Amino acid sequence: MQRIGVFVCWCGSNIAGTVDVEAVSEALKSEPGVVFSTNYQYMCSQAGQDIIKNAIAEHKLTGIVVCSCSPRMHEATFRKTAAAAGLNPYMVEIANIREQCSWIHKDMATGTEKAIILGKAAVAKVNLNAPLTPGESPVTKRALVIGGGIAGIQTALDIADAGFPVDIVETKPTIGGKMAQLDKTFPTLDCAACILTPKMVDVAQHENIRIFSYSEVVEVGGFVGNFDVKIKKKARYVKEDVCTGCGICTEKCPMKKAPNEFNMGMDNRPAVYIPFAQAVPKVATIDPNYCNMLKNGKCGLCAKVCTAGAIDYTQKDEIIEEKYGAIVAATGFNPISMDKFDEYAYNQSKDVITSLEFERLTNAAGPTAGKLLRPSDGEHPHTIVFVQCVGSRCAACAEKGKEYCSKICCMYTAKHAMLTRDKYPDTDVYVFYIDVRTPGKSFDEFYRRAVEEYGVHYIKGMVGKVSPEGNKLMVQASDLLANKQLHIEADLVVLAAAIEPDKSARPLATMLTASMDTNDFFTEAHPKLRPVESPTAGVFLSGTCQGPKDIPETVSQASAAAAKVIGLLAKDKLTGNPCVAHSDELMCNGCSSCERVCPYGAITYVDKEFRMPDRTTAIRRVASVNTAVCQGCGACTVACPSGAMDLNGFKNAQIMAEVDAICK
Amino acid sequence: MQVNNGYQPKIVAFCCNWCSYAGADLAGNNRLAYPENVKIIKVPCSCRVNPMFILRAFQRGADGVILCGCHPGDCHYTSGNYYTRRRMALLFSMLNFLGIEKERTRVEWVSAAEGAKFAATMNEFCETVAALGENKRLEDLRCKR
Amino acid sequence: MQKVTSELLVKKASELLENGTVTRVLGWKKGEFSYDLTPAVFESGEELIKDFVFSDFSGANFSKYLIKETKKADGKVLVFLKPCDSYSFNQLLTEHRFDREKVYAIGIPCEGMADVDKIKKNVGDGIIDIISDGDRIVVKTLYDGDKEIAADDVKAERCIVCKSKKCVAYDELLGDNGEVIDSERFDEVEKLEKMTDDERFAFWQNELSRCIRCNACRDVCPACTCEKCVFDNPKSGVENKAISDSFEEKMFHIIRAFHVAGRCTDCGECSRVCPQGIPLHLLNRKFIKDINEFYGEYQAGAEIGSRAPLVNYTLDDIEPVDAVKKGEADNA
Amino acid sequence: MHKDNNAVRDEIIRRSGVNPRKCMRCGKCSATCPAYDEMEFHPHQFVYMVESGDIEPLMNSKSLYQCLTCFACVDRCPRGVEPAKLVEAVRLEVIRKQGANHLKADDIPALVTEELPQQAIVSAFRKYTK
Repeated sequence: MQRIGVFVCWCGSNIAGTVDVEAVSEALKSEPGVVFSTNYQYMCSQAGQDIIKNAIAEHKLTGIVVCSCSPRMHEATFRKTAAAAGLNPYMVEIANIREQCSWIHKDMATGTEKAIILGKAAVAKVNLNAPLTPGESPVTKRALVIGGGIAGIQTALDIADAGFPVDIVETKPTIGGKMAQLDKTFPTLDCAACILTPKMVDVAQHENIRIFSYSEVVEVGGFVGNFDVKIKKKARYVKEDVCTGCGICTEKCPMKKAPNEFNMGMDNRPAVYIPFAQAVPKVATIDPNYCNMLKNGKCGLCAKVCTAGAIDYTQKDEIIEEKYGAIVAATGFNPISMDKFDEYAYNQSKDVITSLEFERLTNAAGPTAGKLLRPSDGEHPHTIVFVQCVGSRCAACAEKGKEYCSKICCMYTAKHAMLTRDKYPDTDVYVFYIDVRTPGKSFDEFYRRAVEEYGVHYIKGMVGKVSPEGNKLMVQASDLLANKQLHIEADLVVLAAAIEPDKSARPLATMLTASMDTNDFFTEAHPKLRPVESPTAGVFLSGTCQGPKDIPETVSQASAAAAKVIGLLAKDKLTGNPCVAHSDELMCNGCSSCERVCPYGAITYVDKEFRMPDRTTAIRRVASVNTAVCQGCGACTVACPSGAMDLNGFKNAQIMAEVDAICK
Repeated sequence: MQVNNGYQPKIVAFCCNWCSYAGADLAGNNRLAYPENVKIIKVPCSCRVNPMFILRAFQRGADGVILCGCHPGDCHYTSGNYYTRRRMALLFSMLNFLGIEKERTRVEWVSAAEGAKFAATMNEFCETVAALGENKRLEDLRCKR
Repeated sequence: MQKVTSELLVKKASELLENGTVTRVLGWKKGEFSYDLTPAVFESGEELIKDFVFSDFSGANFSKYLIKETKKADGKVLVFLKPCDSYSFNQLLTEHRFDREKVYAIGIPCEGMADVDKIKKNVGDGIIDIISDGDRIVVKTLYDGDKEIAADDVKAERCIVCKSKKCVAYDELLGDNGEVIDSERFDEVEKLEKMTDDERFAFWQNELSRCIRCNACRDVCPACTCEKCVFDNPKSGVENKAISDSFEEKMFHIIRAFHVAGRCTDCGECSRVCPQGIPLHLLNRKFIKDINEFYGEYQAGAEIGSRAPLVNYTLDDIEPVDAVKKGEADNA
Repeated sequence: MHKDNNAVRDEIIRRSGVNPRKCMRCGKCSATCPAYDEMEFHPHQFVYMVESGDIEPLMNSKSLYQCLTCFACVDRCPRGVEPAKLVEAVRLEVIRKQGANHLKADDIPALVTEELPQQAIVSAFRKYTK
């Protein structure tokens, strides 16, 4: 039996004005378990807290009920008071007789009666309370960043600068991501490589950062503070620690017909390659799909020319196991496939290109060495049509496009148009838009400059059809403001393709038990207040894997995610919320219902041996709650048909005791 | 609130800790009155409410039970209230199938900012239940005085 | 009259026992009368020949028995699954309730089961034997000699509105597999929905007041497989083993139906075993009907591993207030 | 808004099954229309005019019959608005206004002759009973 103390607060006249506090403390005296009951002017004051502390000591209280303001106000205060007096803080319950009673009722009799009932309910609950101790788990002080684009780079650098080791896992042979492929960046037009590559070098040289390039995460176990991750380092057939990146192998390789991914397939690269000059790590990789030596054992030239002896045709995929305290998803985006957009003739004409291809065409390190030339015949285009919202804001067909706005296209199209007019003033540039969306610092000014200073023709309307005729592209479009249909003879058509999350994001989310929206973007723990965290504890979000965003936004989010990671890794131990779910193994059916409703993936199943009533033993599958991951929502308790799952602090019996007290 | 012959409906309101309980606090802060018949039980999330609690309330003499949670999409635990919505849609439909007046049970989404909505909802729910009269169809006579 | 005969099943089972594929056979065992069959475990060909029966009275669904039987000893258990049993079988696998490796399942076609209570109502007491003969049934009685009735007239309700003739789980299938049937099983629920609250209350008050809390419905139900039922568990707070108030019978049946909602395959065993003839399956069917209407067609057990509607959601599910109103609109 | 025309608008929306509010005014329908130059009111205007209840001018315009029903606009609309179906619905409105053409099921038996292909009856029925 509990020994309960009841403390009724007057809150000056806030409560005492409409509740007879004396009557309340008197009435609660006779409730089961109550051994002491009093009232005081300000229970939360030092003097009030002393009354509580003294009573705990004097009456050997095992539980207390404070009839006062909302628990949202002072529950923490009174829990601390109890703890200071040696009582488990979770033996404290608050009866909210201010917000729920004295403040809304004008009549003293009514208020008093209700306050007594609320007090009784709290007493009934405390009678069933049990001391709770928050679980503690150690924190592995290392972070994993999945994705080595600008988001992953920034996050890794910030965490590493704070003194924690970070590993970056990147599927490509080099970090750098999409930003490395860009030419200039809006709205300042500085060159992407000039601002990105120094950061890449910082990453390479940082003592706290390890890069696993050409690698992928294949398994994630554990939980916040204690993730166990398996990383597959794919065989690149080149010893990473030996290769000097001199590039002789790439020059000598006789197989030069592999499409160059870095240039969007617009030119070819050798079978052994370094994606681009500033790649990090600057190490060659052999593409097993094109290498003659790996395919049929005939060649071996690269091994012969490599003075460092870095080539190793026998290399195998390698699995690395590592422990991490926090994981950051920074898997980025890709432009969507243009295959379903027959109307733009993307698959029919080489001169219909996506914006990312256009970036490569204007990039000094690109296939044309920065000269804007048509992919089909290498001629300089004189009329260029840019089409915005290709596949963005497309609600009609989920297979074709995306319902959301891709956010970055308006600005990069303005950039492309402006740069084209700047370099080639003899070019006519048309931009077809539905809306021009430029919310951002100096963004609208930038777009207006493209129109006003550079003479880009912005036309409100959409392109309906592109048909190749000879070496021209006939563009049929609408001009909504002039109410005309336009027919433009273009040399080049550039499609602002919608962006979508990288395909690796969904399987990764499954491994991380992190949730995703229908578009495969990671969901945030809270869309407004916790935008860089996943609902799964210890998993953080950086960059476009969470939603479309431009570089400045990506970098801010990357740093924000890093700050959250640093906050986590700075702790030696994680203290959990003790109000977590708990499964009674004897009653558990192992049916998986609880696991399926758990938003945090906190429930796993173990096979355990049990003694059966007939003295035999049997192995049964039972649920096990990871208290470090459980957030205590209680969804599992209702999903569980046998009632094996219960929630500490809000046990079935406690809630029913409150119900009973209220309905009496 | 008193309806004819001193009959006072008993209302149990389950409120989630993050939105609706805070909404109720806000109603209090703004001194928005609602009937004293309404007694609130705090739960971490509306999805903590087991149908057994609801039946228990009726058994012990409640005349109406209302569940309040965060608006769909705003759940502190991301998806708890979506489960609540399904469970309660099915439970309430079943109770009605057994002939229990559907007005006695309710789910309302009340955010932490909707103090006025909380008070208005409670006023209206209380009136509705009072108009139905005493809960006879799910009563346990032993629990009645 | 069933298309597969006892003899065929006995032969099949004996073979499997003999060649060591299985060590035990779950089957229907002859009782005092030929029509009161009991579930039993057979361990030899002799036992099978002596007592195994498959007839119009082999209604019992053995899926649930597998939970305990597979744990008892090593070696496989042979189970015969009628189409509706096979759904329960899958549902239990979805819930990881037994080890599939320890079961050898033979799917058998079912022509529908006879309802002994209907026969009794038709013929009266003193039935000593019932013989199926094509679409006729010959009832031998103590007092009135032989009586003949049409098989269709005494078919079990659940078989009249049979939802599927398709075995969805088996290692081996005897005969051809049937199809899922677009049945009229919700008609009765609809009829009740169309009543007023008062009428429905009166209907259920009348039905449920007969409940004697024998727990037969729970004990036979292949979805009620909890290690410990909340109603038997003093810790659950709702423990209650006998009924002393009309509230409790409602509480028991509502909670039972809710606990199996989305998991109930509508096998109809609850109503079959109810000694008081309470149409308990209507409660389960109401949930199934609601689930179909609110969240899209869902048949528990149709496939292993499917996500039950109550442990699932969509962002735009129906609101509870509209769910209750929906019934009302349909009435209008 | 043309309040008086709300009834006509609602009827056209109902008949076509098209929700013109889904239109985001991108103009791709007009960009894609092969009969654009023949039209007084272009596909995007058509959608907008139906949405705002401005239907009278559409009914009186020759544009109504310039639409080839090629469904290019339906195919390419990013929002699934289906302008061609609206055109068809307005055409029907014109036909209905003429009165006599409305076909009832009861009228059919009298029309059936040996020579009349059944398909003709079906398509006439489909057209005049929407």
